[in-house]
Amino acid sequence: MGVHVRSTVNGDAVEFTCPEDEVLLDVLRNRLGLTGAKEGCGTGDCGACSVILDGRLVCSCLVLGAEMDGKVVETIEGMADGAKLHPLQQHFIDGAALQCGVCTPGFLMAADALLRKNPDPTEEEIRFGLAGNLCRCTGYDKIVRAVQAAAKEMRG
Amino acid sequence: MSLDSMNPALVEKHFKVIGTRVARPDGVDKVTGRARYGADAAMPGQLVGLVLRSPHAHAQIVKIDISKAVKLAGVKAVITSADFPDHTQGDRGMMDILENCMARGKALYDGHAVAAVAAIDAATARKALKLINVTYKILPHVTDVDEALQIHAPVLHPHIYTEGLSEKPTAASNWNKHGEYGHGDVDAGFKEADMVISRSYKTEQTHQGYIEPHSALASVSPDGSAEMFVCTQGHFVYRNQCATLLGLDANKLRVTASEIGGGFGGKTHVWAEPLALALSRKANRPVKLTMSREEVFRCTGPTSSTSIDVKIGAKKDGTITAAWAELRYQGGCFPSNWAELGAMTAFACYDLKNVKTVSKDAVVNRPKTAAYRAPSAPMAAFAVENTIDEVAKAIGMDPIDFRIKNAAKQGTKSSYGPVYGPIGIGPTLEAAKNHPHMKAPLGKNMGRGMACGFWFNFGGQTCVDVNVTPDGNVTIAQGTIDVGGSRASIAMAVAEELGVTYNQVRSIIADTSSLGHNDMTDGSRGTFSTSKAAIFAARNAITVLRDRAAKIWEIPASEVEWRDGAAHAKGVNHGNRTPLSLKEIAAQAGQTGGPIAGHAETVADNAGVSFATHIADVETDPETGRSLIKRYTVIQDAGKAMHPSYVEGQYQGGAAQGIGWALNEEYVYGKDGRLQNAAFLDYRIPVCSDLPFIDTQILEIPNPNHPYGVRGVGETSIVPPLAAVSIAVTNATGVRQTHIPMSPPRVLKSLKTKKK
Amino acid sequence: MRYEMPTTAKAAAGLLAKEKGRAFVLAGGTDLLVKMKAGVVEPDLIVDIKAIKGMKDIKKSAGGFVIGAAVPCVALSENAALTKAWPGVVEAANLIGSKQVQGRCTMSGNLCNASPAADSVPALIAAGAKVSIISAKGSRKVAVEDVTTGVGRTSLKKGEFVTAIELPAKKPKSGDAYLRFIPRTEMDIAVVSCAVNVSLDAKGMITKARVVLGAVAITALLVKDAASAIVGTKLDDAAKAKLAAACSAACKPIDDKRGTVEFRTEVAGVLARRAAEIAYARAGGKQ
Amino acid sequence: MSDTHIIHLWGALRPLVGGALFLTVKATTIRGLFRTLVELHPGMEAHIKRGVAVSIGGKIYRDQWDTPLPECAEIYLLPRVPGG
Repeated sequence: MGVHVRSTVNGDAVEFTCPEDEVLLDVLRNRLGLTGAKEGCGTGDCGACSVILDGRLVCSCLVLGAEMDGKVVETIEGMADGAKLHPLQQHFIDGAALQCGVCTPGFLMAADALLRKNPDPTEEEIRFGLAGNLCRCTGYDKIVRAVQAAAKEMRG
Repeated sequence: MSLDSMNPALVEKHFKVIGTRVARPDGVDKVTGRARYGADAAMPGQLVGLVLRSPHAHAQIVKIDISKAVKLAGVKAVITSADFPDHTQGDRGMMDILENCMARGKALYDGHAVAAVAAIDAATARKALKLINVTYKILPHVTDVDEALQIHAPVLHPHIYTEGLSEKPTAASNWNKHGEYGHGDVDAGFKEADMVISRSYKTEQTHQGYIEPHSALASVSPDGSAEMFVCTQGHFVYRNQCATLLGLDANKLRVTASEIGGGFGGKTHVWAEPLALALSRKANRPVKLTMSREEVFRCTGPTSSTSIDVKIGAKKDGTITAAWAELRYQGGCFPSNWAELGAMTAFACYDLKNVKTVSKDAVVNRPKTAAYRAPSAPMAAFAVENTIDEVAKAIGMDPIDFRIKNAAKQGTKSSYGPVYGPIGIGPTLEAAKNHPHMKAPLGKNMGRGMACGFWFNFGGQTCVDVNVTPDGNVTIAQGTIDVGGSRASIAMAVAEELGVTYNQVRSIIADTSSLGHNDMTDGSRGTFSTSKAAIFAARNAITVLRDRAAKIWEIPASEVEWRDGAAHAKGVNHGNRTPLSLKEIAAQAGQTGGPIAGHAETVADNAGVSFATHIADVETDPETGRSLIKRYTVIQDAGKAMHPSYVEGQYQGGAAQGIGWALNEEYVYGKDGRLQNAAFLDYRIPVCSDLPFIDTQILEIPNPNHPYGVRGVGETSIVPPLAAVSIAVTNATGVRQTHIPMSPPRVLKSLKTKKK
Repeated sequence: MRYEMPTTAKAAAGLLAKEKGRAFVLAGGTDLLVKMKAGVVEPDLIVDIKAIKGMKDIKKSAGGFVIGAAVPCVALSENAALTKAWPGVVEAANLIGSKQVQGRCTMSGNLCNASPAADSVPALIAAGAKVSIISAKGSRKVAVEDVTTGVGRTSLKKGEFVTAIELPAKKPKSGDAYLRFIPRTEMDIAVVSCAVNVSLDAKGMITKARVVLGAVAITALLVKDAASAIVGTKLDDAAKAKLAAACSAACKPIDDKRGTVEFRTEVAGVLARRAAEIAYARAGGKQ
Repeated sequence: MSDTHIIHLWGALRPLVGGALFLTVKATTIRGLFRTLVELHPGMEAHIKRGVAVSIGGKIYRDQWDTPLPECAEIYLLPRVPGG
């Protein structure tokens, strides 16, 4: 029993065997030791498990590990360039865009996906772009501002 | 100088670190995915724990047959209430907690735990749950607070006789507590009034909605020692409660707090933690028990649903002559005093000659409720502030002027009894009146509402260790959980006190075996009380540092003073010595008496009450009843804002939660007593596109009860939004909104009454 | 449970036909995996169709658009020609769930999940879309409105699965629109929804219309009376009022956690009117 | 100097003392106050164990039982408030 899978996670070739019904989130967390993606709901309603799969933002709780063969996955653990934080990460810290921080990895992945597609989003585009990620602490104010600040910096 | 005596001069002092916006020490870990939350840890050989829960709202548990589950390969333990002998020694409150963790004889709500398993993996554990055969005898149930108080309602507990009545009731009922507050003569007051308004209000049950589900990783050894890694607002409290419930010695149960993914009161009680420990003890292996989101909604502690009647009378000149309210709150399936708290807070913003509140607390077949950020106050404020608004309009006065005229002030006898010292409601109202938001034009279908809120705040037991490292840096061990950035604030306080930079100071959350007892992070006490203890600990460390410098210089310690991060010799004989820095003293610690540290324990009583005023602009679609928040402003007194960004964050977060509650969040129970919407899909917390930027105005009126003038800020911000938003919708639609949440079907229906 | 990822539609159909237990097709998986998580379904076989050639393609021809069954909804909005021709359909598909869900979910899945509240289904019916269905025995085409037969039930037989959705070519002077009501601004399931597709003559008179309601009955409702109410008009106020009344009259909703009968019935008419205004403007050349 | 204080009771405590709104108690600290209250009204013990806060001149004390009761201070007993 189990599916043998080869994929690329944060640039590293990985191999794992997982049960057919195991979701990518559990593969990342329990088999690959990447616990940055969180399970807030398990049903695609909170975005805390967001990762980028073949260039598209997805909830890793709604993808099977079995589907990962040959796929490229980006997670929060691969966002910084070594010791240098991604501008989004730096602005989240500087702008106090996190309180408890459990939604933060998902927000950062979603914001990253948004800015890749739209480097100069309006406030409304940011708010709708991040609507799949729930935050209960901040009221989103400082999150939106941090994304605006990072986008500005990234546009140079 | 006694450590407890406050120096008012400090409040005025010029701070170097306090008030800046430094980066939090856990920031990098949290943006890189390194931070470890409840479900992120693992122990060698750990099992997966899962809980079997009652599908019935109220049922006798006739029999639980676990024999098939026990025999399933891979199952290592199955537990029921039989595995929890009563160690509570007659403590009814602890017994209720135990019974809530695992049903004893009766399931009291949909989701009540009846058994739990530990197995080698989740699939096996799920199979095992299906093999447990529970025979229920279904009993009639009640989930509505007003129905529960009816004389013919099904009674949950035969031992509950209403407390607080002058005559003991002759029969058990769901009405567990009666309370009364107030002063003066309300009947006489209403006779004096030119205008009297009476209204009834309802609010539905909401959940704290933290994004991280509860998770505990427990390991109990055969020798009785145990450890647990858990997300909690108070690991010492969890340690104490779990030790009591399982009959363990507290010193042998070491609890390490994970990073916590939100709590807001929902992680102040144990739920699954005793089950994880009991499973581990029985299986003799570590057990990880993580709740699903559905379990979080069905089986943890949401807040009360309520039913409130308010009556307020006023003269044409705007003087309130009398105010009365009856507040009925359900506390879930065990006794509580949430209505009583609501009764205390209801009129706390106002200076009233005649005031009376009556509270009725009830039990219903819903989960045991927990605190939710200023518990009970938002619902009471919703009912009272709407009535205030209506009275003001009825006598033709601007609602904000009406509030200013009647606002409580220093010397006012509060509606809950005591006379106020200096308080901040007046300044928040004046700031609101002068805020540009109040003068901004409104668009079509828009309305503006403003409302006030009050919360007590408290301090509690706290201790802090400050240690100087041999290289001259500083570590802090604090025992209060950091939910929103308090490690940064605590390090700022110690840096300020020692006169060193923020980067030289680092704070961590110590485990329960490394520090004395600390109360939970609740009641807006985290930063207030921990910074107080940290300041005292730093002062104790300074005493040691002065002593060490004196030894190095071979002069009396009384001739050494500490300023700007260094010891300075004072007096004519020593004045020319070069100051000794923290680093230089630390380097010689071994030769001057050993490690350098300061420790302090405090009970931070007299935290000081807190007030806020909020302004909301709402657009309501008259054809669909949907309301959108277009602009929102929070004005609140923070005392001294240690880290302004985090204070703003508390204001914004509380407002957002209150907005969600006002518009869409609610527990929906079916006729069968089962929760219909135990998921984020249909329990609708605000998403990013639902909200505008939330403007904040921090008033810094120094709190005389803290060395730096700090006041707790975490909770009050959730008190006014239900009222402010509902008054805004009322103004947008022309129909008084009396039922929270103002979901579109409810609002559209209310508009029908207008057309008629 | 077995997981199979065949590379031909024939092989997929064969796997589905042969399976004695419960077999499910996996495209985006955003409904299936949620049901598995809740324990509502326990598949014996999952057939992932994403490796089958053409399943992830959007093909444009003179006859219209062929959208492979595994095309994620977000890809629809990235196709400029499709977005120009069928803005209502593309908007509907991109209202499903979050950005994360849109990166996975498919219109075919939305259809076959057979929820009365499916967002893309009313828009597809209004557009006159058809689905291609394949089985080991061959293939067939049916109108979208003939696929869903009840809550969670479709007319697909064992061994059949949808390979593509076909949208007709856009007619000149026509336009479509889809609106749904949700309490929040995002992340909700439609409480009630409406799709409208209209064609105009040179003078701006509506010559053809299709009006479809969602979430007010066990399946999406194609409301002929509503279409009749606006055909032959320039969508004046009287026509809009008749349209709204016809839509409200057609509703057969339920009371549930998301809304009441009264609310759904009333708001169906409101949405129909608003969606018709958008569709009419689009047909007239306004975006 | 007088160590006799008027102690105001909240509604739920009044039935325990025959309906009185306040009591006159001799005590110099919160601890002494609670000791005396239990001696006079044993029914109070359960409440005090569960948690009673004391407002002294408007300042609310929950834990610090050695807090002195100043002369002429306004003293209220209040429920111990939980927080979120």
